[in-house]
Amino acid sequence: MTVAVDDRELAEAMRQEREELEKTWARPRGLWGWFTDTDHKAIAKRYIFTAFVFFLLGGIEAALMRIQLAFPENHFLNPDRYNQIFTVHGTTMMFLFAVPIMTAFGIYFVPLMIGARDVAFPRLNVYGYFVYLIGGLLLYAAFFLNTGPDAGWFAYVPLSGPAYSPGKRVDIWAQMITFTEISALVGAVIVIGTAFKMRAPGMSINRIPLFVWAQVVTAFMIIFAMPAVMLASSFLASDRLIDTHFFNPAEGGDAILYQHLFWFFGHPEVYIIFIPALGFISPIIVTFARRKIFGYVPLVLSLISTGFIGFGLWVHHMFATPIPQMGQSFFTAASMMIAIPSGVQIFCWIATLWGSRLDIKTPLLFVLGFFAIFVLGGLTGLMLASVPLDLQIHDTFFVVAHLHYVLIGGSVFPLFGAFYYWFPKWTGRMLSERAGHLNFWLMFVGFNLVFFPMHQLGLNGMPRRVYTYLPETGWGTLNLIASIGAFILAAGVLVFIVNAIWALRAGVVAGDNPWGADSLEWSVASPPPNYNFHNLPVVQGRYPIWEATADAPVLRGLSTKTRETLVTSVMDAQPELRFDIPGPSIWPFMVALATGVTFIAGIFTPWAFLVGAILAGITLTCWFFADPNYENKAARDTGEKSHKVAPRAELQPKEI
Amino acid sequence: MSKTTRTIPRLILTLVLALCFASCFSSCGGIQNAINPAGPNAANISRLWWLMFIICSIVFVLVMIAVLLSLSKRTTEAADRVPVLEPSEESERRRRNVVVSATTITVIVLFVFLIASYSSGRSLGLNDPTKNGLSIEVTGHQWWWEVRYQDVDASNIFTTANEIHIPVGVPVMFSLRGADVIHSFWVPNLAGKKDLIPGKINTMWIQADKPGVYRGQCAEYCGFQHAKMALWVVAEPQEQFNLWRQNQTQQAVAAASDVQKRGQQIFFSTTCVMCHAINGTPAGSNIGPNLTHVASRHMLAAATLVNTREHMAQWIKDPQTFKPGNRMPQNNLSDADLQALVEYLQSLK
Amino acid sequence: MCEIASRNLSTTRRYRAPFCLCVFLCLFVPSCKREQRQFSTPPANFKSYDVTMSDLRPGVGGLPQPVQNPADQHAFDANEGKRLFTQYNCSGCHFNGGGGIGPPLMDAKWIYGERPENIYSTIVEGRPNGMPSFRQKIPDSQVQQLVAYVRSMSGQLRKDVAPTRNDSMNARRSEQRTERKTPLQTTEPPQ
Amino acid sequence: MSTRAVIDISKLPSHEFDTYDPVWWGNNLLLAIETSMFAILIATYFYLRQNFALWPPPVAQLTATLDPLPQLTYGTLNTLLLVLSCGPMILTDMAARRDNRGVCQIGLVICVLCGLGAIVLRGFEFSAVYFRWDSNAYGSIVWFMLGMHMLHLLVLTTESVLLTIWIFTREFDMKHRVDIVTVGVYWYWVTAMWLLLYVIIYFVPRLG
Repeated sequence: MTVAVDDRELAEAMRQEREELEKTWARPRGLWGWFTDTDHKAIAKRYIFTAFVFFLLGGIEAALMRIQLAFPENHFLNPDRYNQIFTVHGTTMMFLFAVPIMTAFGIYFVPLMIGARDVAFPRLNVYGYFVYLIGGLLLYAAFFLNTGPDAGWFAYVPLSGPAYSPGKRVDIWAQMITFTEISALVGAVIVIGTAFKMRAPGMSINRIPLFVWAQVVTAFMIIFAMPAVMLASSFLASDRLIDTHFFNPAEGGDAILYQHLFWFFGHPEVYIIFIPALGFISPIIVTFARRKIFGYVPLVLSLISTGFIGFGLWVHHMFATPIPQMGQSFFTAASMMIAIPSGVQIFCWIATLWGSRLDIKTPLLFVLGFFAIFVLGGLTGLMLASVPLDLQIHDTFFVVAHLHYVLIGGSVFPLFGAFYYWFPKWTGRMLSERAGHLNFWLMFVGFNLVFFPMHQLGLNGMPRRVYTYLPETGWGTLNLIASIGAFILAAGVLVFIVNAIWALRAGVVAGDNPWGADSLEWSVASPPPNYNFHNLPVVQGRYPIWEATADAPVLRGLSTKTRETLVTSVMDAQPELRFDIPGPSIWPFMVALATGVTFIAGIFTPWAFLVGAILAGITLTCWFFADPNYENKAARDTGEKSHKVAPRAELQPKEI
Repeated sequence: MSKTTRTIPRLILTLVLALCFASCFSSCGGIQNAINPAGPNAANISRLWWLMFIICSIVFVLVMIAVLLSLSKRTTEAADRVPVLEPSEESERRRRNVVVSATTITVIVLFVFLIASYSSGRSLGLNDPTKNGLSIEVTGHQWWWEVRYQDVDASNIFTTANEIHIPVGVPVMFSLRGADVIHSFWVPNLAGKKDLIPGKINTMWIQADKPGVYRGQCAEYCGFQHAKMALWVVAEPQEQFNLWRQNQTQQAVAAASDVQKRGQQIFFSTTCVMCHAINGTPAGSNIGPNLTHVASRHMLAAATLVNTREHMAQWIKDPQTFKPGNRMPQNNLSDADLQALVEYLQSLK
Repeated sequence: MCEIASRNLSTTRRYRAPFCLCVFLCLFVPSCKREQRQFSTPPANFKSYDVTMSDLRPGVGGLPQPVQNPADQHAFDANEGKRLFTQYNCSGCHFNGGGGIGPPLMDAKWIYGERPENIYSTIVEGRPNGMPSFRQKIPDSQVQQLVAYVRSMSGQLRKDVAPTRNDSMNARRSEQRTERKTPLQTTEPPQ
Repeated sequence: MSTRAVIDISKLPSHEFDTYDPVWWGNNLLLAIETSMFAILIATYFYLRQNFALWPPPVAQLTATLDPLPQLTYGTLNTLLLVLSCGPMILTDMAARRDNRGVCQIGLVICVLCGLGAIVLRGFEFSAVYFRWDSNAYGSIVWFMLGMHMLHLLVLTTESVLLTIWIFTREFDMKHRVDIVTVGVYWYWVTAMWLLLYVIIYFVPRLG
């Protein structure tokens, strides 16, 4: 049924509501605010900023390595320093850059794309960020104090064990793992909770944006993969600190056990980094092809199946250890099978581009770059999946080339596309297109110059993780080419930074929806208001903006006086609850601090965990008793009559 | 700008293709090269490589062409002014057919790869060489290779380091073990790699079809000198090998000249004797490489220095400048002593 | 524009907290000494000729100034000492610290003094009743590493420097977990 | 004049039990994480077992032949206690749904006591394992399993204590009734996990 509403009265009431919302969702300011703010957009921006800083640091380390390897017998770095650098590089890129920045995009856009006011657990979100920050700072503080881990980013025992890695270097690594994976797990819980329970009415499971699907699949992979590395790293830490024997062959331990544990996490990790990037590609393609995606269902299914198969192929990192013939065949098959869902997605995207009138802006350009690089990386992946061939190219520069093709091609290029695509939404300003194209071409050419020759180097017998090589090996030329490429790639990143800084100050002001895109985040102002949506949207199709009709039903009755958002059912998004979202609080930060103290002190004495448990207990108690609903109750009682506009039209949710 | 955009896919294509071809042309020759096989194992694998390389290149080119063609229609008007495209039913059906067939082709290709890889994997396992006598035990140390030639006759068992001689055309059994951390035994021209893991024994067989020198290198990161932990495999005709082996089983030659005697005396009175063994003398420590026939080796310091007097002298005096972090300490001997020591060691043919 | 300005403001704020944390973390500065990996021979700051056979001297004169063993500060050196202890077969007599032919090294009793220079001279000069002299056989740098390790066996080193268990049968608690025993001088000859 | 259909949600509740409430989802997702953790831990247990001829390894004692099998007493007591403690928890759970504050208070107090009891018993269980964590891989993994589960006992008990304090001191509002039900889920999960670990730690060695 419908109701008549006078326009002027409506406008007036709207203005009042907006003021109330502004007041209710106001963010704490200043340094205090930095520690207490729970706004998902603010936290996501911090995540992205921090992760990007780590990306730059990791890049600098890469540059140092390329300088060292540019010439045979180069004395730029000594092995000790070099080993620390490549370990910290890998660790940074995997744990401090790739995973967090992908989670960050989820934290920023999942609520906006599904029409929620905030994530499901905002305070947990704050906690996650600070734990991550502490982990990162720990690693780099240690690194600058010559205590950087030096056993490789997967820290194989026995080399990383007590007997062969004296000092605290590897312990730092193990604890850093603990921190980052706590934050990743927390992020995963938040994303799933939000995407399952807070979707706008009408956004039934078959209307969820592909971006959100990708984030959900990733979150589930994190939930099932991360515990393995948590165990691996804590086994390692306890072997080193309190003489347990998990990895000591003489006492019944096993070095291969570590590799199983690590890669059971480590391989899904690759997809944890890569699947969110697939989530960036779909919306970019849809927007610039100006048509609905081809094969929504196949795309979703391939995402999910990738998530499942991703757990079935960790052993292909261990073929040389070796593995029995039977096992080999199974894991070869699994490793090749995963090419099918990836293939399906590529084909669907090409089919979407096919025959539509394209406006090739920078985001789309990066997606095209993704096609070229990622497809090549995927094909070399097939080679690595084959046991005999793997025995030759495993642990060589061929693998280095492959993994950078897959991760940079599969994740970083889409990521930069995403930067260009969503920058207007974050800041309200456009990045320069011309600089964007320059950025892309520098990165694309530079990237291929660095990494393509490495395939060749690997076949020519250059093992990975060597701090230098003899002139007689004849690897000099290709290495020099790679090193030159590295600096072109770096120049590309530099262009991006300049572009971003310039755009922040003087970029063209973007409207709400500069690309004419289809998903809900573009229906609000850029940057979005603290409460995201004035009226929570009601979704009428898979492409909410494109398919919105003039007489779309409006949602009324949420209190504007308290931080209320709508909770809907998992499958068909029927309104269920008016859920109170907790507001700003210092306690998540305090708990993060307690966690940090515990694990950092735990490097030196096991007693730290006793003290830490007490600290955490105290802070958590405060977190629990500083309950938002308590303060909110009073407000809500008066809040009921805040809807002048909405005459109580008893329209059942199911009717939409 | 639209001009750049039109050229994108072509550029992508040309660039990557150029690099592909560069790769397959420049990938022949080299004494440490996976696709320059000198034995059945490596040959088998490199056949598999070429099969996969060619098929993958074709797939890659096809996908790139598809992308290129999909970019044919282009607009420059502001995106939000272009109406959202509503593709017709049958155009969608055409797309569906294309995608389905492409996927089917993918599956078929994957099966080809699976079968190819499985069959060559099988043949690697075949040809059980145990009936042939020669079996070599390789132990990985930080950062050198201990090589022990097994034999039914105990008097023929001998130990050397960083240089393996094998007869041409005969499969040789290797048993691999790690002394401290995980290393990986890899001689690309002859076979794929296999790890040396503490507390485990891995076995593999290697056969060289043409005589020659093949360089191998540790392929699993193992610490400071992972980069310079190399070894030589010298494949030679059977009789030549027998001679070499005959010599290796002998005790070290006694010091003849006075200088050599002085050198030997220095060897025993300084740090050398703590770590190195010379069969036929009291020196019996196995911490470092066995030096009984050190002069007969082509290389020093895990195949990183050519075995000349100068190198040996420099190496003994200050190993840490050549290989920082390796386990051999610096020795400040007087030049005379050093020369005498080198004289003695070089006499150990 | 003003809203940009405010963002810049918040950006500067954003830096503040990480900065504070950095400062906090820089309290670990001593760690850099602990982590040093010294490859080329360090200037040995004590040599065999300036150490006495033992501290046991009648009241004439005070005790000599104790000498710092550089290896005592470096986890890497202590660990190298542990490796050399096994590889040079010190266990042959001392049975990884438990003592047998030679006196035990993990207890509080010191026949010839527990200070670095004492142990140094014990290794270099040798001692009566069986301890051979390793003069010139073991370079000074390695002797220092051995000294550091021997002292760690009775918990004389910092906990975060002393080695932890190695990948063999665990004969005893690792050096890192042995509590410090206050050394006591004894003249009792080894059995 | 513009006309729009209106969905009025002002009548909706702000908390509901089970799958309605995001808290329930958050809690169960965390449990999913911990479940996979325990699964991998158990896998590790069996992986390490392959390296031993005898599990647990025999004790090299010249004097007497000691039985290295973990003693059943405390473990069994603990199992019984945890299983029984589910009774009051279920009552509390139902009472919370029925908005019956009194029963909730009594039930929670009993549960807290059971939790504390379980923690104490766990302390003895460590001594019931013949080997220490630093004796061999067997000791390491068993201590680790016991420890991980003990961690959950601690968290669980703390959580229940907090809830108890709340419903005694503050009002018995919907949110905290939902919390009680959620803690119930956690409680059952911890018990279930323990039953699994109990069988593995105490009977796998006996079955050989």
